[in-house]
Amino acid sequence: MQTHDRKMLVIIGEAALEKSLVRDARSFGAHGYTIADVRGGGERGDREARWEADRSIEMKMICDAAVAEKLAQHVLASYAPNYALTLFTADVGVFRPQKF
Amino acid sequence: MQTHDRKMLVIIGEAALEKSLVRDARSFGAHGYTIADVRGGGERGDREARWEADRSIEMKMICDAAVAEKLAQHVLASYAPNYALTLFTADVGVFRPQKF
Amino acid sequence: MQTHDRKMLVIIGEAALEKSLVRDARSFGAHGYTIADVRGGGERGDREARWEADRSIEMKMICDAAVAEKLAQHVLASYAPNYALTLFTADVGVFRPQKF
Amino acid sequence: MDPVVLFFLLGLIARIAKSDLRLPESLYDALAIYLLLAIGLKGGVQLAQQPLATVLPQALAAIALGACIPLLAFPILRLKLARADAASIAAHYGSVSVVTFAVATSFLAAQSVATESYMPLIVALMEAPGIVVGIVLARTGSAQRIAWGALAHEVLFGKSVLLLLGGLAIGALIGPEGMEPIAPLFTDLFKGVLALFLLEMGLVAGGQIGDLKRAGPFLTAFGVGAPLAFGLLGALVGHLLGLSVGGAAVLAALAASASYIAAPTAMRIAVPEANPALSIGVALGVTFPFNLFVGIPVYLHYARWFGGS
Amino acid sequence: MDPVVLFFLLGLIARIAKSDLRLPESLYDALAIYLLLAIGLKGGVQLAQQPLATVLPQALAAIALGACIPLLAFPILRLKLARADAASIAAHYGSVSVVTFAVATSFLAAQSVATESYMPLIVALMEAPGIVVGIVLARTGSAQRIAWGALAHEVLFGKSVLLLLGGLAIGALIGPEGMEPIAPLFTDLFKGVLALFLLEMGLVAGGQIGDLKRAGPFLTAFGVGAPLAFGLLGALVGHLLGLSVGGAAVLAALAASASYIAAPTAMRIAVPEANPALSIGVALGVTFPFNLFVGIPVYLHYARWFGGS
Amino acid sequence: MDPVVLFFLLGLIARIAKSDLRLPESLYDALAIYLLLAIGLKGGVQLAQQPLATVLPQALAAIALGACIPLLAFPILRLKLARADAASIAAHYGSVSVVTFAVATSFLAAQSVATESYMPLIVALMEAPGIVVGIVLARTGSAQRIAWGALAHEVLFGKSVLLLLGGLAIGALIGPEGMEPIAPLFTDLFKGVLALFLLEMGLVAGGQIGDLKRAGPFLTAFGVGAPLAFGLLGALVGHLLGLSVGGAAVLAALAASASYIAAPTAMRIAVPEANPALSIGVALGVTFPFNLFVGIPVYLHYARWFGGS
Ligand SMILES: Nc1ncnc2c1ncn2[C@@H]1O[C@H](COP(=O)(O)O)[C@@H](O)[C@H]1O
Ligand SMILES: Nc1ncnc2c1ncn2[C@@H]1O[C@H](COP(=O)(O)O)[C@@H](O)[C@H]1O
Ligand SMILES: Nc1ncnc2c1ncn2[C@@H]1O[C@H](COP(=O)(O)O)[C@@H](O)[C@H]1O
Ligand code: NA
Ligand code: NA
Ligand code: NA
Repeated sequence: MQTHDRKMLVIIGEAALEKSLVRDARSFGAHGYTIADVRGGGERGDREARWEADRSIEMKMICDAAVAEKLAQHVLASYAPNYALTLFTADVGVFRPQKF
Repeated sequence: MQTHDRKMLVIIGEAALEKSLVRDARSFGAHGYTIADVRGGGERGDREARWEADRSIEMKMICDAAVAEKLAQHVLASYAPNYALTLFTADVGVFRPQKF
Repeated sequence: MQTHDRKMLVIIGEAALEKSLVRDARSFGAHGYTIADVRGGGERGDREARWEADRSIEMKMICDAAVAEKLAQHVLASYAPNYALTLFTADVGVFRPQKF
Repeated sequence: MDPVVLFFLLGLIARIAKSDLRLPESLYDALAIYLLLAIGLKGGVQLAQQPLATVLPQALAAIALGACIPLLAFPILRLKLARADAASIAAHYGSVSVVTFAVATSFLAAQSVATESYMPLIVALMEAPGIVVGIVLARTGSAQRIAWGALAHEVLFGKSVLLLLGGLAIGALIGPEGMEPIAPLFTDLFKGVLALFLLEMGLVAGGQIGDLKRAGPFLTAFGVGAPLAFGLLGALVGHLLGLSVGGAAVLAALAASASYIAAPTAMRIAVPEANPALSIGVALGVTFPFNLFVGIPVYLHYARWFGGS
Repeated sequence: MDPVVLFFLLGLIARIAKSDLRLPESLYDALAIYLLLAIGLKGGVQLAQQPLATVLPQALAAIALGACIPLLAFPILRLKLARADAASIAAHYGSVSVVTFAVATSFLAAQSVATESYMPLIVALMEAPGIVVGIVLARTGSAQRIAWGALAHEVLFGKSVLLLLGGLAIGALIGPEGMEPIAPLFTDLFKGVLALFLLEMGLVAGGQIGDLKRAGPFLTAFGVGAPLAFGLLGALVGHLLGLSVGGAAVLAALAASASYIAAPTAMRIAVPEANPALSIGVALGVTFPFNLFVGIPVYLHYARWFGGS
Repeated sequence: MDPVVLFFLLGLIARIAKSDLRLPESLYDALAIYLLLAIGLKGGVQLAQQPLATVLPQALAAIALGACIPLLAFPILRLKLARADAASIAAHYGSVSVVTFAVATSFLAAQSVATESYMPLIVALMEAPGIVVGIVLARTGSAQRIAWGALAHEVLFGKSVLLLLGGLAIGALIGPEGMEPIAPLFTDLFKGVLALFLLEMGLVAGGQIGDLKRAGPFLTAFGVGAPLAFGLLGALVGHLLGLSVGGAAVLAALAASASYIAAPTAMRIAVPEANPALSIGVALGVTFPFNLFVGIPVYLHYARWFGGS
């Protein structure tokens, strides 16, 4: 069975961004998204998920390269200056190309 | 240290599938699996994980390409028609080739 | 927008290792890490996350290939003989190369 | 109307108003486990004081009632729906809602209407038969076979039946004195926990409104008509069994209620081609609130009517 | 000092000593939901026995007080901080800490000092105004516009306001008799749950010490001086409104307290360029413990002083 | 046998029958935190009424007892097991099970057998010594060094010791009057929460059966023989210390119990080459249920026997 190339854009950041990120993902044309609760640490210190202000999420979207690129650009410009945030992309293969 | 190429098959879907997916993974020859609780949205609407019927899981298996392919085919055929489900593969490198 | 190649090292293992792994990640030069609570199964049996001794975590670090390699080597040598543990790497692209 | 019902309303409003109020998933699970166990325990303590054999006719009748309801619901639902969807919804109505039972019991207590002590046993017995019949209906005339073994396991060891029966058994074994030290948790807090759980149910039910709109007026009408009809049947059966007015009203409420714990899980596995948005939408979005706000007092009327009082 | 405050100390010690003690996230959420709802319910039951119109002047004054505090705090904070940070911290102090309210109320009860029954309503009303003013301060003279619609929604349907007001409404509707069956959960357990929540707050506050050190002496001094000053203002306003000594002390504690539930969430979205480590560090790491250990008795002194007793 | 033990049985049956019943992880954590804190508080309130110095001999003897047990267990375990495994299992038995303590206490209370008020302090003191000795046993004659600093930290600030000692300290400081407002949570609910926790322990223990089968008959026999022997030792020590019959029975139960909160965590870090399936399998799969169903009454017999009554 053949797989089709897509991009997976992964955004790790403050839980406060969840609503906005979901809205953005939809408006930039991602067909879906998946979110997990995570904890972690980076430039902006440790985020241990002990209480509201300290929670982080990891959001992943599978989409075509163009959508991933535009969404990433928007997220970087809108949130990266002020929020704990990590972004990366990876190449993935999907089986149902029309779905993503 | 050299890494060895393997496939990671990732299945995101309804929590009700967990038992079946674990059974399938074993019977198709995956040596292991990892599951996280997630929420998300896609074609079949938003799944916010507020209660039982609304929960989703993300399951990943690292295996050789043949196992990944057969398992994916089975999952697509058995569950995709009736369940909220996303499948993708990615290339990963492992350090202990005999383990996967 | 251009992405820059990095490695993502993913470590899945017993929750008891969390503190040590975070310490190691820092001392080997990873700029950050993200952890999720997971459950799973492998060589060392099923880990269902029902209580303390039964919990697993998935930790991911984005770093350059050299750091990933050294960290992986250390983790394999220190923990793999005695702990339920899975390690793999994947290629990812980041947008802010100085961050990782 | 019981005061705890206002918590449901608060949850419903919060969800419809898109408030960020969200109960943690594990709290939902914990509250559900508590309620099932507490209902079982309370029933068990009372059962202990009564020879079990005397309950047999009522027990069998309850099982039969649960099995009949889907057979009645199915042909009506088939008018508009595919076989799998009709069968799945029928199964939800054949099974029972434990929270509806709890609210009905507490409503009757507030009205000083006595009920038979073994009603929690009836709840446990009525969980499964409707589900089994629903699955059979879905598979009749289809090539797919029913996994009877897995189904039997699900029915006997599913979370809700296990906790209800387990609680009943423990309650019967420990009796009133054994219950005393654990009563502050399992008895005194019951009503408050029920209120919290209804808050959560309101939040969940509020999320079904969208699905319901898509489902259309037929299903919404069914969600109101079915409890009224099955409640009448339940009250009649209760009357014929010689239950007290309170007992008949509870049986009516059980018959009128639709499951949203055991049935959705079971149907998702056994009849995956049924759309869960339809069954959960009508059970939780229409029938559950209807029973809370309107149905329960009506079922007491039914019971009084048959009871001739 | 209330015994429950020792639980805060235990949590603080555990965190500073790097103990592995950690309360599950969902327990934190569950306890917070419980406390908000329980405070609302208790207030509602008491409100039910009193014509609402008589509370209007106090309600308006409380809203005005909450709105004024950031205006007073902002210029002082601007001496050392960027606009966004000063505005965000000001917003935290304009809003209120529900747990500080609970501890103050319980301290006064232990001292047999009566308070007005409608104080929980005042808490709900004082949550939001300070936050709104803080956001306006942050945006004044800036190109960025305020999303008034989203802000209004946040203010009215944010978790804490919704639970407080929801609890108040339910309490008022069900009255004392309706409250009785749910009192074992929502009244009897209140103090114990508050103790557990303070344990968790200690664990969280202990984690702010590092941020605080980085923030420097100015902010630490503010964290002590602000509650003393705003507490005085609150006591004065309470006196002028004709509140009892207990009521004025509670209003002082509310004015002196800084929000760490509603405000951090709201400011993170509305003023993202403000550094949350500063505002949370001072609110939770300095002012919250200061109020628990020192402030609350001081505010009672204030109130007695104005009250002339 | 205490009624709460039936909840353990229900959990065990559910797991063995592969029921989908599963308590949320965070509920497990929350219940454990509650139990530790509640036991500490209760003990602290009673300690407050007694000069601490009088407890010193018993305290030292309990520490010594905890440290000796692994030394006795180790050579027997070495007959069949590798050094690390033998040492790790020995450490589990040297430490104590807080839930076994709670069930024993409640069993004795039901039998109207009085116990010394400071027993919760003894529990806290007996958590760690056995673990430390077990680690030393594992490392004796090995090249690996013990991280004494980390170990001391773990021992003093580990979750269970911290909550027990913290509860004791708070209880002692607030005394009976301070305890009153938080008693509805920490005292009245204790038995019910213990029942729920036992349900969860049953679910966990049921999962150890497979490991146990692999471990073979030697370890299973050890899991029954060890508590009987160490219980006898505990009762003897209690008698020699001049404890009451109840106190000696509790000390016997503590000696006979095996830790499954503190020890597994500590050993996993300090002696990673030990197989946790063995130690947890025997501690939780054999000794814990054995103590619940058989051991505790036996230890009371022991104590009565020594006590000559
Ligand atoms: N190098 C990294 N690898 C994996 N996750 C990271 C990395 N750096 C940051 N993160 C995650 O992204 C969040 C925000 O990062 P930062 O903005 O660097 O504080 C952190 O809390 C981590 O969860
Ligand atoms: N494009 C996507 N990227 C990431 N996750 C997705 C995507 N589409 C769907 N999902 C996830 O897969 C689940 C089922 O998808 P669907 O069958 O499309 O409703 C959703 O609830 C999401 O968690
Ligand atoms: N092939 C695999 N694919 C994905 N996850 C795995 C795999 N093998 C093991 N794991 C995860 O790694 C943990 C430890 O693996 P093991 O040491 O093989 O028992 C398991 O509990 C799983 O969560
Ligand atoms: Na029904
Ligand atoms: Na304030
Ligand atoms: Na022991």
